[in-house]
Amino acid sequence: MSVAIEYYVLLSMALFCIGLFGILTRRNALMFLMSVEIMLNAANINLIAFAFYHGNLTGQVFALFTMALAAAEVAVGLGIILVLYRNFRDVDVTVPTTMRW
Amino acid sequence: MAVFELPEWTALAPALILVATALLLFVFDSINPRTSNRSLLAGTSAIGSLTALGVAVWFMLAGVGTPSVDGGRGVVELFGGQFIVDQMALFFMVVVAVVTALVAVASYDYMEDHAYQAEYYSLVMLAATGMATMAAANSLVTIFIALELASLPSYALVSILKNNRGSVEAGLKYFLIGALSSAIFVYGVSLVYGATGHLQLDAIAENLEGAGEYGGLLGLGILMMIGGFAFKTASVPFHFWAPEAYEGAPAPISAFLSSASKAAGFVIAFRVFTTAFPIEATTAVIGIDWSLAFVILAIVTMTLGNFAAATQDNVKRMLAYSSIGHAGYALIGLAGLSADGGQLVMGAAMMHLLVYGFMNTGAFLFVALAEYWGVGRTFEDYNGLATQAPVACFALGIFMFSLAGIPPLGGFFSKYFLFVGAIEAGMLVVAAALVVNSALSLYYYARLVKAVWIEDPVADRGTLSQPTGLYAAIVFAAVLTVVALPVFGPIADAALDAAAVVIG
Amino acid sequence: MEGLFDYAPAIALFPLAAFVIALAFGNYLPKKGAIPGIVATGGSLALSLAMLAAVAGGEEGYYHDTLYTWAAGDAASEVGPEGIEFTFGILIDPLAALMLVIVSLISFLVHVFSLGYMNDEGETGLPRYYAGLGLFTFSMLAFVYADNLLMAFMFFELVGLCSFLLIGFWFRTRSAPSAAKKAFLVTRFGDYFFLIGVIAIAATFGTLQFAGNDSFIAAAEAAIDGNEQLFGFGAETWVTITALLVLGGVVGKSAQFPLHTWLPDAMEGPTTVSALIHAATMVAAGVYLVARMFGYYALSPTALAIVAFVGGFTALFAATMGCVKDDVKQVLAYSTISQYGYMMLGLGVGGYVAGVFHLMNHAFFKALLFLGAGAVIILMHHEQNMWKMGGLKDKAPVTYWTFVAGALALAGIIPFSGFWSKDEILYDALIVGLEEPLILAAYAMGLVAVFFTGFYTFRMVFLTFHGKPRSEAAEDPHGVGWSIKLPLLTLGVLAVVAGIANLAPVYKLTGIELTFLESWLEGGLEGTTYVAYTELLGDVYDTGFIGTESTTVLIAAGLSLALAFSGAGVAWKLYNVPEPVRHTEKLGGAYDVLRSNYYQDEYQVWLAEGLTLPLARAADRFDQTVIDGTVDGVSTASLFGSDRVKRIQTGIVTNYAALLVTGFIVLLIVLGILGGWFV
Amino acid sequence: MMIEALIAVALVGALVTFIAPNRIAGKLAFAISLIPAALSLWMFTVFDGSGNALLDGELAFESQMEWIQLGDYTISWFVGLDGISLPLVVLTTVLTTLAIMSSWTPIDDRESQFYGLLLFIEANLIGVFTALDFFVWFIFWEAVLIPMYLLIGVWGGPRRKYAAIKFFVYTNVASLLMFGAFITLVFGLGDAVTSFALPEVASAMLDGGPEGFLGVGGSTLASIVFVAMFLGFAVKVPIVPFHTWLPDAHVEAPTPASVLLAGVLLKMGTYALLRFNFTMFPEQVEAYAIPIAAIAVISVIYGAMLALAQTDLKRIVAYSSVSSMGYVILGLIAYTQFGVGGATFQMVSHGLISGLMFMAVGVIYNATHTRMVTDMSGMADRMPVAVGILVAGAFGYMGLPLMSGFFGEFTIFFGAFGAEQLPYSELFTPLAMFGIVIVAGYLLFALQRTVFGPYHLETDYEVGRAPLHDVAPMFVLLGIIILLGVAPELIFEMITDAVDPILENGGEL
Repeated sequence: MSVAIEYYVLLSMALFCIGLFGILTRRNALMFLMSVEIMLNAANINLIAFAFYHGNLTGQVFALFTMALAAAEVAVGLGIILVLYRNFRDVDVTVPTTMRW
Repeated sequence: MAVFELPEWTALAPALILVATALLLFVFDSINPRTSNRSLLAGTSAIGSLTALGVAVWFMLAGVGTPSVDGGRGVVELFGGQFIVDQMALFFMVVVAVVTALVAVASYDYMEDHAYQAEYYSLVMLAATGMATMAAANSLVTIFIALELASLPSYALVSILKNNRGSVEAGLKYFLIGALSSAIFVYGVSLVYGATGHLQLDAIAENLEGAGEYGGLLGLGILMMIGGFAFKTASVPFHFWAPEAYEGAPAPISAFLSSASKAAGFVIAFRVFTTAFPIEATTAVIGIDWSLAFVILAIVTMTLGNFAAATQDNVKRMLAYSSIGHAGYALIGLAGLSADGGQLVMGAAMMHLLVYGFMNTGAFLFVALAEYWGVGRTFEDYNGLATQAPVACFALGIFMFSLAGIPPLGGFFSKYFLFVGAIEAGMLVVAAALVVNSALSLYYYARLVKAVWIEDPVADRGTLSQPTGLYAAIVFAAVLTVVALPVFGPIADAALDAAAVVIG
Repeated sequence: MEGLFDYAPAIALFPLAAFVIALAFGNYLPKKGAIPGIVATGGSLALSLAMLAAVAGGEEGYYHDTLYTWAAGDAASEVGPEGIEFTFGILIDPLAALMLVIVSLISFLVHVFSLGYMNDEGETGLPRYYAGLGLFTFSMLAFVYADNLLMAFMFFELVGLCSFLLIGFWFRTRSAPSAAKKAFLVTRFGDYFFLIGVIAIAATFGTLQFAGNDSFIAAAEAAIDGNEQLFGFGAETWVTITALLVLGGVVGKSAQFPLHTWLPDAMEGPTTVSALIHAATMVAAGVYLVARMFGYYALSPTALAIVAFVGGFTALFAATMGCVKDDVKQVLAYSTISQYGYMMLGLGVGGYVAGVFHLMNHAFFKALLFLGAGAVIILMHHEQNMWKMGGLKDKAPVTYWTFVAGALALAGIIPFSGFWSKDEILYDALIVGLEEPLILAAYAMGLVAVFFTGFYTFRMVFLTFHGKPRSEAAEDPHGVGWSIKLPLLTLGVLAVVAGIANLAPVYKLTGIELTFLESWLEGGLEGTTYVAYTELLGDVYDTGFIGTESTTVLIAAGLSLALAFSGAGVAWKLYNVPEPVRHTEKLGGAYDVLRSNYYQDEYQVWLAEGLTLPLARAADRFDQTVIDGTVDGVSTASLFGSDRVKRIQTGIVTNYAALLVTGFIVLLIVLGILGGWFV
Repeated sequence: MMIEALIAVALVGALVTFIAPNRIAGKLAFAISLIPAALSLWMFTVFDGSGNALLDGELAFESQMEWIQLGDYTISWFVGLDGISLPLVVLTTVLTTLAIMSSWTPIDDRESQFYGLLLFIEANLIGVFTALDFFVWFIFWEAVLIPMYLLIGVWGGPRRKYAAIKFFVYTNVASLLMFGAFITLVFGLGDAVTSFALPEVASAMLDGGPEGFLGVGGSTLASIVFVAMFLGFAVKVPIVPFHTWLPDAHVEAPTPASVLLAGVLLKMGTYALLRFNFTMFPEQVEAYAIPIAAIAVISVIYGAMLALAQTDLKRIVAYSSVSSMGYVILGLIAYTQFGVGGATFQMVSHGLISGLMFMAVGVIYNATHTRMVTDMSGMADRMPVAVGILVAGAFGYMGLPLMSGFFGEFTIFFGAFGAEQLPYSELFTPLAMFGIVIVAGYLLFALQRTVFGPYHLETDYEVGRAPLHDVAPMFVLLGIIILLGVAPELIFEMITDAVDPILENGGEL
């Protein structure tokens, strides 16, 4: 009747890894943020797929919450990237290294 | 005590009071965003958090959350088990409220020149609300929401000094690692949900057996959730944000994050792992005792934290690493859980987090005071401060020795009870690591004491003012740290009872 | 008379009081503390004489009482009672009574002499001096009538302290403190063995009493009779071992070879101190101790033989060194060592009476000689080199004649006191030696030493008093007062007549009962009398005669007299000339050896400074580098590790993410493998 | 409640002194310290306890109160005195009073803090010697570290920071080891104990011992714990090779801190050894007799040899403490009444004598500002009284009869020589006794070079007579030393009374 649950999980895992790859390779703060969003959405896929699989709505509801929170997170994140740019004249996340060791 | 006359939802009163305070501050903010009536703002925050503290203590004394068999009023479950108010929840609400109150009072002076005061205080109160909610959250949904409610304002608070590169950098790093961690956490949640079909903790526990075929999936999910907690508690390997965030953030915020936020991180870890993943049942499914993960994390975390702290030049950064080290100590509370108990070790971890709330906050507030004075940030800059500010330095001595676990200070009992717990749980390796780390920590804590009390002052630094708020907060924290020792009986009782209830 | 014994503690306590008074108030007193000292020692002397009379006149003939329990407790001894009590008690038997008189008399005379020697010479620090003398007298007297070995040891140590303090009296010089240190250290080395002996005896027999039925001597006898095993040894072997351990203290204190080196150096102290401590009394403590526990030594032939041999060897050894000394006090010091060697020889061959007799005589004549030397030093304006003296005979007749009396006694010229006792010792040694080759060797050494004794004694007399003055000081000597002459005269008389106390040869030849001392020592507690010792010795030594007893007596006396005279004669020939010269070059290489005291000092100093000190420094270096280095190394390594660990935090947030993920994956792999998730 | 009063007076006194003006702090602290001193002396006279505190003895001034319930275990405030602890408490109070007086001259900076810390130490030391619950005891045990760290660190010599941190960390690590071992033991005892009260643990230990823990069998566990605790205490004592913190701490510490450090702090280690290892583990004591005796002998001889190599007066006395503590260990391992009793006596005696020595060295330092043997000679010429006492103290250290040191050493040697518990005791004892020769060697060397000889001083200071308040404490100490040397039964009787029950369980009585 439908796609087996394993494929959803594989998809979400692939998405998660893509996001992770982005985080590890991208130096632009915005790209970093977007990669995180991809990872969150990977989780959302899981949640919805499993909700379907288990036959309860909990997962779907949670996915909604996740989306809302992701939005809030992006809002805060953009704010921080803004002040980052103001202070460092760049949105490269590897630039601010005044504190280390 | 008229608890029963109140509706059940009032059991969340401490958190509600905190959120109400936050909203009140928003009202102030919207009326006059540039208000510099610091007394009103800090006062409101302090009163709000103290009220929350009072209510939480009152609830504890009144027996809310104490099982009826022990003569209490029973654990309060709200919203279909999404929230639970038991002794552990109240215990951690106390921790959060105390720290918040101290931070609010200290910020009165520290944030003196800040433009948007009300916004700052309301963010603090919102974060506190998040942490208090974490203490009571009993479902992965509420946990995640509370976590984010605590985290998002924290990101903003860390980078609130918008023209300070350190603050911004700290905020950025905190945020990026935080976002990554919460993504991992949510993914973990989704896997757990996939394996069990539930997000409510008790329900997860009940459906563990059904997850048999997804053992690996569940294990991965659990591990990813551990990642989320590790981020919140600044444990290895999710600790990377901590040194920078604590160093760059305004010192009261560092105190807030390293004490309250860490405690909140632990309370959800405690709750999730005791309620949702009881060891025996979980081990049957995932094939391995998850406490092993915490054993590894505890050892690595305390070792890394203490070793990295030992040679720091910057006091605040030293405290940051020490905070990581203490996360490692508290992790013993989870590492020591076993099928046949662990009440002692977990209770000890809770005691430690409480006392840590006083002493670590106090220590960071001293740094705040030093930053307020503008004496500099390194150990050398602190040299000989005792001759000019004996009271504050006396308090600093108390915080340092207490952090090192030297009697007659509060930190002694909690640290040694952890030690006792580790031995009881048979974790001799952890106990040995504790000994080694404790020795090292003695070195760097003593180093700070040496700087302020033993070294001669560097160049003339002029007279140092005595900001009322900071002083009051520091002295209060010091008094709490000292008094904690003689009154440790009730503290231990509360923590152990709380642990007993959760562990069941 | 018996009630008098209740006052016995006062004998020692008088000088203690003098010590306290002199120390606390000496500076404010006329004569700076001398008066209390004289009064106290006078009181002690009077009481001692009374004790002597009481012992002589009493029915029991002794006094033994435990005064005070120092400590008591349970201790399992090898044989003997379960518990042990360490007590202070007084034992006044004939031997102790005699010694009390000697000590208090000489101490009294020295105090008087000090008025002239110290006060009149304007010394500073006199309260310290008199306090030292008082403390010494107290300790010595308490040692003498101690009724147990531990108490004896304690006061034995205390006299060592006083010796240290008094030798170092002139502490502002470099030599005196060094000599004081050496004296204490060397004797301490001996006392180390002594203390082991005390402890071993206490642990073996559960008692340390000298006399009575519960004495360790009686217990040891019983153990030997019962063939007990003590600490894994046969009883007799163990008694020998412990006796030799105690002998360590004796050898140290009585300056016997090889621990004699401190005594010549001790002459750095005031001459009065040398007279009192380093000639007449303290040095005698060792020999006295052997006499005190003679019953114990008598149980072990080996121990006795060793005592005898050490004594004989020391007698000769020291006498030879005395022959080449230039300093009058050095000569006397070596002669003291030598004479104590005789006493040890006497006791070792079982001549208990002879040994005690010589102890008494020596105390008189050696104190006399030292005080005489002190008088000479005053005469000579503090010059001690004999080569700068000469011709004092006419200028100081009292000093001269008393000194000569002492010298004759020392050289063993009949009929002066020294002859009688020394002859008796040699006779006792001879009769035993005829049966025991080792003892014969000891006897031979003692006999040869007689020649050297005669030689150095008269070399000293002639160089000092005869001939022409060889320095300005000698031409114009400083006068001496009554406080100096009085003690000299007293001791001079004693040196001449004391021999009457025991004219054993006369008795042996004629049968006339002139052996007063022998019969005196026959009294006392059962087991500590001469009679008891004689019985014991019967088992130990066989004796033989050359011909009959009388011929043996005559041969022995004749030999020693002849040697003494020839020694004196050689000295007469060489040095009784107006302008004596050194004859040392004739000795050739032997001179260097003698002059250097057989390199005894050198090797002992080497042991201390050449061996122990470098060893200590090596230990220190080891401690600093290896042991402490390990401690510091742990800290350094930790801090180095710390420095490495914190480098993980690179400051670049992308690295953090990578490390975070890596860490997470590592954890995942570990747990996954353990949990079997990847299967 | 007398013990609480003692501690409270000292604690409150510490606080009062801390906020008092510098000018009067010294006198004020002295006055305050007289109260516990007098109180403890009064307790000494009315002492009516008997037996051993851990072994069903009659405690004097006992008081007990529940404090914390930790799982199945109760932690109680539990204090009391027996014949072992009382002399040490009196030693503490008296020595503190005298140390305070001896600080008047050398301490001229931040006085109120200094004296406050001294009183704080006193409170903790009293606690260590009176506490009978492990946690209470451990609190006091560890709390001593803070004031001592600061005393060394703030008022110490040139290398004070190094010395202070070394002392602090080293002894703390040892304490952690010991703590862990003891807790393991308590868990190993299983249901037999329900509290950390030492008497309870002791009786459980003697009543069959541990049943095992973490798969380790009972007797093995007991052995491991015994060794671990011994090592833990060995640092505090200190026993070679864990002694290297001591000379550094002593040399750098200000004189009064040295007095307390050598006088009382070192006794914490030996006291704890007696209370824990030698009371609770008779079988292990027997099993490990030879290695422990060997360590004791090595400590004596090696410590003495190290002292011989030093040229700093304080270092000499410091190393000699290592040596003296070796005697104490030897006495303990003898496990006879005289051995253990003598060891306890020696703790008191060494406290007095080393205190006296440090004070005397301190007085010389005050005047000359140097402690190097090579820098001075002939001090007796300028400060006869102080030097006289120094010489007396030195002879006390060498074990001169009629001073307390001799009694302690003699009883230890006697107790050890015939000890049946200890194989080869008749060899170990003479070996250790050789220490009395070496001690004479280095002390006499030092005396000869510093106080005797012609007057000479390398530093530019005018040396005069020491003030009365410098000399008076030394007189008092000397008086006590002689009193105890002449009449040791004053405390030896109560000590043996408390020691006997220990030996009934395993030693030789």
